[in-house]
Amino acid sequence: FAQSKGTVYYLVPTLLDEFQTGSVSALELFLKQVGYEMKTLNADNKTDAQQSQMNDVIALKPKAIILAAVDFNALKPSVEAARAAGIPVVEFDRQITATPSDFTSVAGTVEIGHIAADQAEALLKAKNGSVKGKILQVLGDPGDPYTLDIQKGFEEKMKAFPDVKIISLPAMQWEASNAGTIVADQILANPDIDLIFSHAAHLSVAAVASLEAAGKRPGDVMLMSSNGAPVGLDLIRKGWLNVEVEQPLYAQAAAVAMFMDKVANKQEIKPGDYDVLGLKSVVTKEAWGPNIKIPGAAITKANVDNPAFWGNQKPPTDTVKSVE
Amino acid sequence: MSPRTRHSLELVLDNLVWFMLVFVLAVFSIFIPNFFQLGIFANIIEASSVLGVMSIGLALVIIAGHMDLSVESVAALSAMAVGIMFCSSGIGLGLQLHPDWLMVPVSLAIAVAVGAVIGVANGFLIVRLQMSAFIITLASYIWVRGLVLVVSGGRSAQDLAPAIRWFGIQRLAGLPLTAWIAVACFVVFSLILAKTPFGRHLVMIGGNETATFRAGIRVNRNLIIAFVLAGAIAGLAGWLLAIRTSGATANLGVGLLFNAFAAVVIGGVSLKGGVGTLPGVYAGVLLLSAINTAINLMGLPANFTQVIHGLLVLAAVLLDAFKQTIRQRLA
Amino acid sequence: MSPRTRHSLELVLDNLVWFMLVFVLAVFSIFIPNFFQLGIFANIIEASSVLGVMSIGLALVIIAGHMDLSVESVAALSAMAVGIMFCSSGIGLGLQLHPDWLMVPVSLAIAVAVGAVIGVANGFLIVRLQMSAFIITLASYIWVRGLVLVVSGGRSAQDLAPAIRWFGIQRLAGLPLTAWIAVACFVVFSLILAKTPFGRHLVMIGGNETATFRAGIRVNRNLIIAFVLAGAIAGLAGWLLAIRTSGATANLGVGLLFNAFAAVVIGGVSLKGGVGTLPGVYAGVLLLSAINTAINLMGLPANFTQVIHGLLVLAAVLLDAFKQTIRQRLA
Amino acid sequence: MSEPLLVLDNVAKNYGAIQALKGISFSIGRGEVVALLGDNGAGKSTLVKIIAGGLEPTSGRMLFEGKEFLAKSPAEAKAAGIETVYQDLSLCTNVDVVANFFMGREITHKVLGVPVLDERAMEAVVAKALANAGTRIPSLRTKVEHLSGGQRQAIELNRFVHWGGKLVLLDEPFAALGVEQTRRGLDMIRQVASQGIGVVIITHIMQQAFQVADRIVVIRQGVVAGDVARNKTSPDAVINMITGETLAGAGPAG
Amino acid sequence: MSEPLLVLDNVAKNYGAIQALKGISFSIGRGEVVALLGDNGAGKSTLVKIIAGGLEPTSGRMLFEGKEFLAKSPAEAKAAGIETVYQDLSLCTNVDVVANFFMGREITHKVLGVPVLDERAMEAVVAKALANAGTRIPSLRTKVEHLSGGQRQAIELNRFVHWGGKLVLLDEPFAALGVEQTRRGLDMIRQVASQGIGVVIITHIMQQAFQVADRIVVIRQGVVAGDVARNKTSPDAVINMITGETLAGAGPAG
Ligand SMILES: Nc1ncnc2c1ncn2[C@@H]1O[C@H](COP(=O)(O)OP(=O)(O)OP(=O)(O)O)[C@@H](O)[C@H]1O
Ligand SMILES: Nc1ncnc2c1ncn2[C@@H]1O[C@H](COP(=O)(O)OP(=O)(O)OP(=O)(O)O)[C@@H](O)[C@H]1O
Ligand SMILES: [Mg+2]
Ligand SMILES: [Mg+2]
Repeated sequence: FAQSKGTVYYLVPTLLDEFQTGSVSALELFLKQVGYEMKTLNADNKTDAQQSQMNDVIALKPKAIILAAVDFNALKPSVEAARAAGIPVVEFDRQITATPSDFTSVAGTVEIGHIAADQAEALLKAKNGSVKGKILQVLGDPGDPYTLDIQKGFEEKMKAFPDVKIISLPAMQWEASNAGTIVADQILANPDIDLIFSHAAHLSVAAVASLEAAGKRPGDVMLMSSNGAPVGLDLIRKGWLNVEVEQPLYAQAAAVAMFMDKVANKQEIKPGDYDVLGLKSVVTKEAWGPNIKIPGAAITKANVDNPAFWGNQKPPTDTVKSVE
Repeated sequence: MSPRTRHSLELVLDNLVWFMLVFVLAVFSIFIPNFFQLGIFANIIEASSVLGVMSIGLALVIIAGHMDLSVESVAALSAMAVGIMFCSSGIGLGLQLHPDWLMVPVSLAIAVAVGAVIGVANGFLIVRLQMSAFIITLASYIWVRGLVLVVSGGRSAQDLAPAIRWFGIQRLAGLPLTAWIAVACFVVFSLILAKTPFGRHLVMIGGNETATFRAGIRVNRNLIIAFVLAGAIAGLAGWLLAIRTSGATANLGVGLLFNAFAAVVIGGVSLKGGVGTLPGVYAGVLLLSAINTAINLMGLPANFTQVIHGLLVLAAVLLDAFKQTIRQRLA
Repeated sequence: MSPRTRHSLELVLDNLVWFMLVFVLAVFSIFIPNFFQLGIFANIIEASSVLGVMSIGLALVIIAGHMDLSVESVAALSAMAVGIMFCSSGIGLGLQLHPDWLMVPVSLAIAVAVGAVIGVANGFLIVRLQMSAFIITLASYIWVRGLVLVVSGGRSAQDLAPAIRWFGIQRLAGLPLTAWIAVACFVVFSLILAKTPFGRHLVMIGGNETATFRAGIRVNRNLIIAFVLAGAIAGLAGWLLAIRTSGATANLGVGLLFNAFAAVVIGGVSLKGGVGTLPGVYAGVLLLSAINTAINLMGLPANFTQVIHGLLVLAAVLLDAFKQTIRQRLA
Repeated sequence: MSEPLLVLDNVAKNYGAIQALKGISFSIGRGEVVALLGDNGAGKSTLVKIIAGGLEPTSGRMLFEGKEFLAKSPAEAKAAGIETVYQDLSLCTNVDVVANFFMGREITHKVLGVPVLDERAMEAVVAKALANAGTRIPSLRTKVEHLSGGQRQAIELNRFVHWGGKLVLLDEPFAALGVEQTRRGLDMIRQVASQGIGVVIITHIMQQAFQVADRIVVIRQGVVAGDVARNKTSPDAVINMITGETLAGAGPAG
Repeated sequence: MSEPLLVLDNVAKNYGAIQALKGISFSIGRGEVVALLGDNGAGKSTLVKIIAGGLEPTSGRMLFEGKEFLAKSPAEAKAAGIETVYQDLSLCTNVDVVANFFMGREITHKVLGVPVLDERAMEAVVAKALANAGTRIPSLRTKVEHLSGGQRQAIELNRFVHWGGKLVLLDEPFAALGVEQTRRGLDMIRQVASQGIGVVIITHIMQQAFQVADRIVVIRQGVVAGDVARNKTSPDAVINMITGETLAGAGPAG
């Protein structure tokens, strides 16, 4: 990667969450490999702040804008404005279906919920013989569509099992100690909780702390969380966490890099199967433009050390190449 | 020193925040690439319109010696109300009115009404039950935002009816109409505060409530009006927010409250009440907006931005500290 | 009415918030399944320890007539400092000291020191430059949280050294040591505020700063001490927070500030300064914590929790309104 | 004299356990100047506040112009024609002299139907009023917080003259006034009274009382200790009424 | 008399454009009582605040006990032995009488090395002081906000006696005091002076001045208009000095 092909802006919704922080470094790494500079703007989970950032960035005329929207669809007008100004927009991690964009690379939050449901099914069966029992679902902020989608996916699949009772409580603003309090209270109110499903690994950390304080040992209560952050993997190694539903951060980022040339030069992206860091991924033409879907994976004690998981903080050594 | 120089100096001090604004803009224009262009200045004003309108209402109650923490949530609720009714996708119901332009007054009325209602609730509890405005409006801040979650189910509405969106797109002298609305609000309320008995009474109530009460001013009535105004104006801010977003999200406007307070205080309004003017507040709003834009353009590592932001706000305020020292000199 | 009944009534009124607490607990115990058990009450106290400690510092500066919005971020920074040093995974460096218990005083010292330093900064700017405490500490609130982002890179640390975690796990009379630490703080600072010249001076400064200045009290010195205390105590709160979550995340403690203010005001501290006692504040803290726990146990749809929370806080406050009316009767 | 302007009938006021007023009864006629004297803490200001609508009496009744009367708020009292100058000055120090003088009664002229403050007209009035009172003030646009004690009291004292009314209550209006200003103030009170306005004036200075009052009412520890026409008594006699014999047991009373 | 206690040499003070003091020069001897008289807005309080360290003079110098002196803060002035009673009372109305009386000088006893307030001891002292002053206060534990104007002033006036010092500045200390309390106050001042303490007292009541003062200093519009021994002048003469001829041009100046 000799001379720079230009600057790309990444609008990240927040940095208070390890997945997002990870995405910044991953995107930066891969884009560099295909010859792009990347600058990042943090919206602090404020939709209106992100809109201002879009307006300002448009004034800077970058090669492209990578947008991880604070709210999936609220940025529609800004996206339209950017593309009207001739700046291609890539949706990263958070899908925008309301308006066309030049490329979309997401794991699919609803799908994460589905995978989680499959795992929960297996865990409960293993523990109670059949799929029944109590699940405490610790959501993120109830105003955040990201957590709501996971909940949607999880619950629509769990509907199949009537004798599974799900208690859902929100950890306001994704704050860890809120999750801790919820677990501490629920474990007393419903001592028969079989599984705790937190929508982010850092919430599981606080949950574990509360369990510990309540005198529980690893394994007494099953835990599961989503997004595959390093903390989650550590908890698996310690035996506290049974499953971590990983979001393929590296692959998602790599995909963006692979197609950046095409996006920047406004060439069309062909549907079909692509190999992204060894993960088989599908590009489809959707109403909102070319869309690559990369399957998420379930991390358990068995495969926890697989370096492909971004949670292991081992960026892939093989460099990505632009798709010709 | 000669009376004239003294006089002009007093003038500068009284409007220091405006000079700060000019100063800051100059500095940014010099040191930040791409900052100095009309588009950016337009952005600064455009981005400040919601915050600006909201700050007006907040400033009014603070000058009257109280405060209203609920404005942020109220704006969000109004935005959500408008969004749900007049958005065509997401959780929007896509309500249609004919002729189209009818949607403008209707949506506006709804937004303002929502705000006014909550303002009445706040005002009543605070004035009649003599509760601390802080705690009452803090509660509102929480439950009103909660209400937004309830009505929206945490989901969002998009595609606001074009007739309403028009205000956000149509430009006049380079600025979208929403910005002009904010400016108009500042002009109107500045006049009300400075030139009408009502405004005068608010200031005096903020200065010495007992005195005004003894003088036969209907303090309670004035205060309730102030809270209703704050709510209604917040509603208007919400309407603008909805236009800007072309819809509404459950956590829309989160964080505006702190900026509004910062703007009001930087603008020279005393939280003890009785002191402050609205033009100053607008300068404060623009100052904060300028800082935000500057940070967006500086392109520094994302996790440093917040520190920078805080320190810049601090710097802006510190400039204000000179005021005191210079005044000392004068005296 | 007879002096004795009057006297006892006065007593009730002066400690109303405690009676409110009892009342609320009773109501919850009756209507919420599983609420009435020792474990839950223990949880309420345990969960309130961080908020409680933080509220002490906040109450001190408010009683002295100022305020400190930075406590939340300060606590987060201290927690992060402790986390980074003494956590063994995540971004933790897993620092080891021998003997193990040495890590307790060291980590505590670090947490408190971090807080104190920021307290000094706040106090100095506010007192020496005579700036509004609100705006200065608002800036700190922003840049300190920013600093957390910078040092953590947005990542988190977990697995706090067992020697430190011990305080969160080891129980005494059913309560974890962290809770006892909070209680101890309240006792100590209540005494300081009520019985020492320093405390007396803070109250009087809050009541009439000019008067105390004229009386030769070193106002500036006292105020700076108050801010340093607020910072240091927030640091302690951060230490407890780190223990509670066995580590630190970048957004740790977000939202605590509003609860702290609510607790302080519900506890009977006037934001105008000069009025309030710490036991009252502790009652306020427990009240909020009880409400939180109740909501966790009610099992209502997630997006309703916030409305309920806001309305319950409001209700709690409204009870307080009776105080006024009854006092009227008495007079 | 015709039926009295204001009749107090056994008015009492408790602050919690403290009985500030134990039952006060006396009356004020039209155009009559009554000097209300009494020791510190006797209850004078409390009584004034009750008449002026700032405080609710614990018991007792009042007749104003023959009709049952109880002002729920100062606004009501003002509406009924009762003007009050309070002991603890009630000025808004954050605004200027003019604004304070016209507090709550601003002169306005309509602009497009909106009432707008007429600063010039107001300033003229204030300038005239203060000139008559012999009070020098650097500028009528200076904030009151920058004025001297006497200057502040002058503003408050001269407000009421401008508004007249039927009954005027003056709680130690001269406490901070200079010699000349006090003299003019006393003259002014006589003029006001001569217009048939009733005046109640509280003071601790005997000559002032004897100079201006028609009748002297003394309150001691919440009860009327004397009510005599000025020309039927002497300063020393009044002073004895004020202090009474109780002073032996001075100092904190339970 | 030996070298004077305090010498003011051409002290001037401007508030922005306003010249409050145009150059004041006079001196106060040990054990001497100086009555500082002057019209409203003459500059008396300003002068007091300058001596007491509350205000910085624009120009001029002061000698205290022969040494160059300029208090940067009230604390410094107090340390030097200057006690002040301000015209606008400076009490913390949110705490009780005792706390106010001992503001900044609380009596404490050590408990484990920590200074702890000795409420009983303090209460006893206050009770005694107020009894001597003849002021009745319902309870020393009532908050000052619940006290009458005179009761408040009594607290403030009696504080200084308790602390003595070398020079005492009293800015209209009797304005709100009752007859008896004022009498006792005047006696007290004489006692204080007899202990060799210098006293400056500001008042608008001639007899008070002539009753207590050794010397009378008159300030008019920021300059010394007269400085005479009491026994060499008369109230009328002094009043003329105070008002001067300028009163023709009364009303808003500047
Ligand atoms: N708000 C209050 N609460 C409790 N007690 C009060 C209150 N206001 C006044 N008092 C008490 O009532 C008594 C009468 O007070 P008031 O102010 O009427 O006295 P006064 O005659 O005006 O005295 P002064 O001549 O000093 O002004 C005093 O003992 C005072 O302590
Ligand atoms: N802080 C201030 N800013 C501006 N002008 C002031 C300030 N304080 C006082 N003045 C002006 O200075 C002059 C003197 O004020 P000062 O209080 O010394 O008068 P005084 O002699 O004490 O009058 P009084 O007998 O009424 O107390 C007055 O004209 C007043 O308006
Ligand atoms: Mg009185
Ligand atoms: Mg004076």
